[in-house]
Amino acid sequence: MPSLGTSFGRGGATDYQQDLMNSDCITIMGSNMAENHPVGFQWVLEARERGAEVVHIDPRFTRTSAMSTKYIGIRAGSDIAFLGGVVNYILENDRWFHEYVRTYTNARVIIDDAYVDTEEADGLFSGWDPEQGKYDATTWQYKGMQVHGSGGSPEEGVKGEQSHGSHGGLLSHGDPPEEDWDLEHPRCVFQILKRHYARYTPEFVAETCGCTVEEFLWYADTICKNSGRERTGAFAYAVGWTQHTTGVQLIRSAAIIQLLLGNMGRPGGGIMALRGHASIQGSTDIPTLYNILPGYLVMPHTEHYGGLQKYIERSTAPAGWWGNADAYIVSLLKAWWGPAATKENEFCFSWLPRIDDDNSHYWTVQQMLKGKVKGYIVAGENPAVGSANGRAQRLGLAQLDWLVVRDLVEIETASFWYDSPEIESGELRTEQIPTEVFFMPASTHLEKDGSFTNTQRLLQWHFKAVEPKEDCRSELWFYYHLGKKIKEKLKESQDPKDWPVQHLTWEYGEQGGNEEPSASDVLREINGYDDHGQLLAAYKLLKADGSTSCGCWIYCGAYADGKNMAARKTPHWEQTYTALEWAWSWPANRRLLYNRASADPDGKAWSDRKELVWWDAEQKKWTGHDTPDFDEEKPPDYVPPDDAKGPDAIAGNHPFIMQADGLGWLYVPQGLEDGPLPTHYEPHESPFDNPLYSQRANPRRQQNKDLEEDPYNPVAGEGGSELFPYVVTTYRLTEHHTAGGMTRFTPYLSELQPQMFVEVHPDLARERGLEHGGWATIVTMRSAIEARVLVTDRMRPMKVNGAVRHQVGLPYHWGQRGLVTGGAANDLAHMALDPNVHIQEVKAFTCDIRPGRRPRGPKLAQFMDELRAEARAARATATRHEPEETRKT
Amino acid sequence: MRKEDRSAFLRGRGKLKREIAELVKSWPVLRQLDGDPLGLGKSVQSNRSRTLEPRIAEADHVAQSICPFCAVGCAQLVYVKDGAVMQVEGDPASPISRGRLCPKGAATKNMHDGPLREYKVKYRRPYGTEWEELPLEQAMDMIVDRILRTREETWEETTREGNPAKRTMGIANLGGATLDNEENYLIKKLLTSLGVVQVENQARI
Amino acid sequence: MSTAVESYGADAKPRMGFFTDTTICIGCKACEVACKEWNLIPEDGRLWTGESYDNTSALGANSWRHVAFVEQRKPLKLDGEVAALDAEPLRWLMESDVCKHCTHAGCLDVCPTGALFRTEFGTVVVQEDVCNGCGYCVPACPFGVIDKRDLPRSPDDAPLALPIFGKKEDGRVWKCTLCYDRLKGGHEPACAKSCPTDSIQFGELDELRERADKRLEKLRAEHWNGARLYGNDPDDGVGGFGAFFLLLDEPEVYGLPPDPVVPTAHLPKLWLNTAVAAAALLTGIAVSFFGGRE
Amino acid sequence: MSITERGTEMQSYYGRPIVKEPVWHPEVAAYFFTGGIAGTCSVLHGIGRVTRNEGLAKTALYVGAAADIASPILLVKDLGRPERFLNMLRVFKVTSPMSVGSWILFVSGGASTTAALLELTGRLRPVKWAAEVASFLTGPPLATYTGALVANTAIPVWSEARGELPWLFGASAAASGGAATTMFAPRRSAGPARRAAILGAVAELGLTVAMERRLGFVGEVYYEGEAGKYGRVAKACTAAGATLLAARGRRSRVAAAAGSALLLAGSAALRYSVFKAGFQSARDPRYVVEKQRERLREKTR
Repeated sequence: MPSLGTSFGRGGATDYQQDLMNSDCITIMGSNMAENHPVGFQWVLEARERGAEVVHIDPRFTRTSAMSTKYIGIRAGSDIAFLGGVVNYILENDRWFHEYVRTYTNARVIIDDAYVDTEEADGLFSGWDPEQGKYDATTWQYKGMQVHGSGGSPEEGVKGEQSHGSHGGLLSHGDPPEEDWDLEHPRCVFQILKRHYARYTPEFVAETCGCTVEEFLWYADTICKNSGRERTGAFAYAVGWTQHTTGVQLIRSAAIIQLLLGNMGRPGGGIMALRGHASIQGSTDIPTLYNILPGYLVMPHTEHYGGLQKYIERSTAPAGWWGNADAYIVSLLKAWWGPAATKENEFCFSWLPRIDDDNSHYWTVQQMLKGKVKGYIVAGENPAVGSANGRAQRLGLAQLDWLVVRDLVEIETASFWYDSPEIESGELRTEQIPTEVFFMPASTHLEKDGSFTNTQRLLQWHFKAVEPKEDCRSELWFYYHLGKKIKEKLKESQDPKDWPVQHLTWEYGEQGGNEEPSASDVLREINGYDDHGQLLAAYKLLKADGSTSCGCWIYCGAYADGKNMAARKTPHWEQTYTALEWAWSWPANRRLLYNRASADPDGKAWSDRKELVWWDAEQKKWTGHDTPDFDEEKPPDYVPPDDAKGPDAIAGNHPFIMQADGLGWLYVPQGLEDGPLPTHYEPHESPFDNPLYSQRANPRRQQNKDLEEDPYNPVAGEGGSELFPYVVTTYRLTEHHTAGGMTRFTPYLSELQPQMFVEVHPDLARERGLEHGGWATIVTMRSAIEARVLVTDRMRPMKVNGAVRHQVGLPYHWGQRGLVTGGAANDLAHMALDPNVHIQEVKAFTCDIRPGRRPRGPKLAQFMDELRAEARAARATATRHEPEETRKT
Repeated sequence: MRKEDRSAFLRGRGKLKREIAELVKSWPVLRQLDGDPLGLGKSVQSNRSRTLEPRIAEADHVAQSICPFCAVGCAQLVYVKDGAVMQVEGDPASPISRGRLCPKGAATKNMHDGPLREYKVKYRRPYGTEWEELPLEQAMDMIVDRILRTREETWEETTREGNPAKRTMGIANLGGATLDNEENYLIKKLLTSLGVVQVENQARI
Repeated sequence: MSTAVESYGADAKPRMGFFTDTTICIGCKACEVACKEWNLIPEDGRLWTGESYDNTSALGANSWRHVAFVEQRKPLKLDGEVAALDAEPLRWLMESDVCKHCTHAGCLDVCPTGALFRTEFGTVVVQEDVCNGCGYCVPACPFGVIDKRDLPRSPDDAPLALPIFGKKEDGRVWKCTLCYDRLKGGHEPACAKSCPTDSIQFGELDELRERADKRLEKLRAEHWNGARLYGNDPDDGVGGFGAFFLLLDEPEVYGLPPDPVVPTAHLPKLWLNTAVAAAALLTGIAVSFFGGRE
Repeated sequence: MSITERGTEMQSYYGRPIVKEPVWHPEVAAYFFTGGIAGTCSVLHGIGRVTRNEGLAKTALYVGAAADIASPILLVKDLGRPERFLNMLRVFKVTSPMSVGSWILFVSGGASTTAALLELTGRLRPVKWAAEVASFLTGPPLATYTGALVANTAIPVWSEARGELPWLFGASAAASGGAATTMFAPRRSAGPARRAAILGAVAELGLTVAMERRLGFVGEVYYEGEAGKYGRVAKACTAAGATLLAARGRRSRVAAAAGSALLLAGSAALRYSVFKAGFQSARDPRYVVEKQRERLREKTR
């Protein structure tokens, strides 16, 4: 999560769920927490019952809104405008937490003279290259400092998720070179921020977002009132923020607010990222992601092809905990290649494959459509329903040579070749699809040992309860035996490309009749060993000389002293409220990140009410209710010597220890693709013009302009935009889970939400002749699906720029199969992406809605062809050009 | 009648008598006389009700688990009897969930034993119109063959510019956010060693 | 009228019940599912109703918890700065309904077999090994809770003794048992245990009533629109509920009767009336004997 | 209308019923009918014996016994678990008209059929005598308790008619029991049965009208649907049967038979009408809500 990573240092939720009860004001935005995290929501209600304000800001009035003390309706995709308005309010009204901002953030840092803001360049930051469609971030840097990048193309820097948001400039010690502690220098971050958001007035917010000025002012005042020494406010968000072409910047907006109000690192404060899957945090920490290695180490890039030393130089920050990146990567290589990894051969670093800028999921789909990806293994995911543009997904699957689907039930991804909308419409014919399909029944979590990392970075072990039946096997079994068989096959090979597999360490104890590999053995390897074969206790002990091995440095300590810390189940009533003895969280079992900031610069709690971690002057150490997220013995007045490196270069009053300067970044000079500050852009598909700039949408968003399977609706200012006049937003319901593989095949859940439906406001129903309980067809350039109509005031029409506009709500759980079936909302979505994380924009795009059921069989294909032709013809009459396409800044 | 038979008969008769007496005594109409004249309470309680126990009392063992749905991370207790799951409910010890579960977590057993759960490998040959059966071991061998074949066919030692690549772009892997850390670790480790870089999961989605 | 708990003598336990506080119900339906899982209740149909998010619709033999959803153009709170901001007020009421375990329970009173009984915890439970499916309890419940299960018998049920009657269904009545078996083992009921926000609170009824009074006081001070307790009054028509509620609107909006009365409240008079009618019948017929045989 | 508007205005939960419809099958209505005949016949038989109207007494005994045999069969057939019919005698609950009724039916039915059997075989006179007494004493309650049974529910149209229903069922029992005996009794001894039938019919008509009036809006269901249809049939048949019996029943065997048949049909239709009215009343939550709101208003007044 580069937004949190670049702002604070780590890409994880900064808080733990229970801590929400300590909050005085919880803003839930981009999340429907009550519906999608019901059990976590108990802590929000605890806070509400203690008198906290709970504000839900969302396009839809949901079960979360119903439980909040105040709901504010805004139009989908206008969140940055709203939050930017809050930033402006804080700055204009002097509501920021002076001491916190001055000491703990980079507000005082002076930025390069060449930096040009979007406010001066009509929606583009300096460094825009229209040919490449990218920014050169050089001018965004701290004044007087070089971009910290290397290899062939310094302009690339290290970016996004890869960077873990930790790479500051080349600082020689803890303080950035040029600062103005009075925050008055015109080019200091604080003043840049002021100018950047000056136009985000309450009136602008109301007109752009569709709320009222009064509501906005009430909210802005409320969160300011509930911040400061005595009080704290928290944010909770989920994919309602991430699934936008501006997703990362959206979260950044909250980071800026929380830093300005001094809410980071403090009880009841922070930003709670609510993840949607059992181990989505875990699958990022130990990534099944193309661009990173375990522990957010960078995957080597084809353009940065130096050896290990180059790689380390590029990954190592001169200050902060990323200063030890060499130890992390070498220990990982030792974990993977064991004795084969030696100092002489650079620990087999050259064996790592190289990536390009984007080899992400949606890129893969395009490669499938081009026939370049031939084999696909899908384990516990259902892209045919769960990914944007389902039709493109399924057409891609039909181009494969072979496909392996591992799941509990026969999901749409496994059955696309005989049961899909494309088979129905005749676009695909079973007997002409070459794909060889293996469906492999999977084990449930009850049938295997292992650990999930939950939304608060907590590793929790689950013990196997029963043996899997028949052919059901865990993923652990599948990949382990796959590896074993492959190693056996390649045993004799002399081909250098087979060396990495031949030497891969692959020794895990086998248990039971199924020869299930031991998950504990795997976790031990992840935790790491020293050269005596002893399990390591903490990542501090990792070395760069090859004497330690560790599969994921941030998980080092999860098996400290031979004990599975993730399996600790000490009841909460036997410990304090931070419950440090329940399971284990990274890093180092700290529950509330950056908690050094819960104390003032001198190390004393800001107030009794909000004490968490403080400096004990007598014992000369940091202590408190949580594990201090700071060097335990580093006093608050510590000033790093000039030659200090790594963690030692962080000052005693700089709480963000992963950052190269130890500060919270209001302004992000590097690590992001689309600018150092969040700016309001319209969604990729929007019926509105950008009220601020002629640059309509995020210029850096990823589009697939030439991909026939991913056509876009005409947008505001283009011919044919009236064909898709409504904003559609997709979401989950409490009763189902994501693409439905685990729920719409489950009787007790299927009966609770048995059918696909669409939510519309009564005015829209009237406008389009939709009848409550009847059918409607929702169409985009991608596809048309049908749904039952639920006419409800909970879908509010929005008054935007003076005109009333409607929004359409679509849950996305259904598909062709299961006990309950229905149109897949993702079939309507496009594959334009956020540039930092390659996430699709399914929370705001455009559509049309018509009464009645969709055309069936071949008529559907015909209907879509006609619609696309009509829209293309209309667009040809009036095409729109954005600054992004022509102007270099 | 022989003596033994006779005494057995008498014993049997005695037993029968006692049983009848029991039956009469257990007749709720008579028990009503004993402090429950309206017949609303104890007098009408059946033997089954009187000796009722929660069925989890019969569990062979209880496994501590974690809910597999969203990322709140609720703790679960899994009661097992005769190798089958008999009940899944919240674990009160958890500081996060305090024993509570949402409808999805509460339906864990229903999902685990769902009517549409698959237990056998299914195989569709190229251009095939039907699923076919395939032994697990054979399926594994076939998948291994395909991975190695495709890797061989699509191997990129260098990029077009001549930079090292050491990878295959012909194979992709999707999934992970619903899996265990240990599983993700083996996926990333194995596929990276094979040069497969398109390893992705729901974090992207 | 007797509640029959005293028939347990020293074995009687404090009366247990539910306090369902709808102001913290998030409408997640965990209670419905947890109940079904524990009590092995069959599926109840997959019909989409369009009635907000409620597709369960009512309590019945196969739904012992039912979450009601009501969307309203009404403010959640009547006063305060937030209320003033809402030009178009909107609220979404959610309430998990359940058997009320009445102090004077219609179902229990009318059951002719003693299948329904008052447990030592003061709850009202159907004994599935006794019920013969006469169905009298169904219309006798003022809340429409208990119902007959018209689904096939489970395979381990005893075969029919009288095949000529040709019944194939389960045929018995079912409703919430307040997890009688769990209570006996010292566990709390499945729904209350799962409830993510503790909207369903389980405990000793006396204690729950006190808690509810305090809660109502707090809500009134916070200007909650329409906050009221329902079923907490021991002097109401059913002698107070064992499972009572805190609502935000009239009971009927949630599908609850505004003034439920146990049918047997009228029974003494009704018996007398019936006896007089019987005597009148006797008299009438006797009178008919005057006037000869022809 | 949006679901929100509906939620704002609604007076009951999406118009869904508050009380459950009964789960009884038509067998139960049929039993109300046969039970009524059996009860009346026990009385006719008893007084017939005392007044030495042997023809009437024997006919009433056999007709009653036949009704008594049919009754439990109908009831057991309606059970969800017919194999557990004996559980009806597991308890004796004064709070349950069905429990009390089961015991009455057990005693009365057992007594009448025993008496009829002994009458046929001419054996065990003292036992027969005892059975006859038992049957006579339990006859009237057998005929009226079913009214209490339906009145003792939460169904508005039944519960609110708790004043009338035992009487109505008693009257209807007299009409049908009298009619059934009239039909089979020798003409010369049928007088009391015929008069009982006429008397019962008149009372039935009067009570029906009175009940419908007094029920007010809750009684609407008697003018609608099946309850209305069968109610009209009941009134017509009963009125016609009574008139026919009164006018020509004494002299004409055919008229007596036809009149009796009409009364039987009327009585059966009445039970079915009342039975169905309960279902219709349960279906519409308005009856529950408005009636109770009315009551609450009165309480606060």
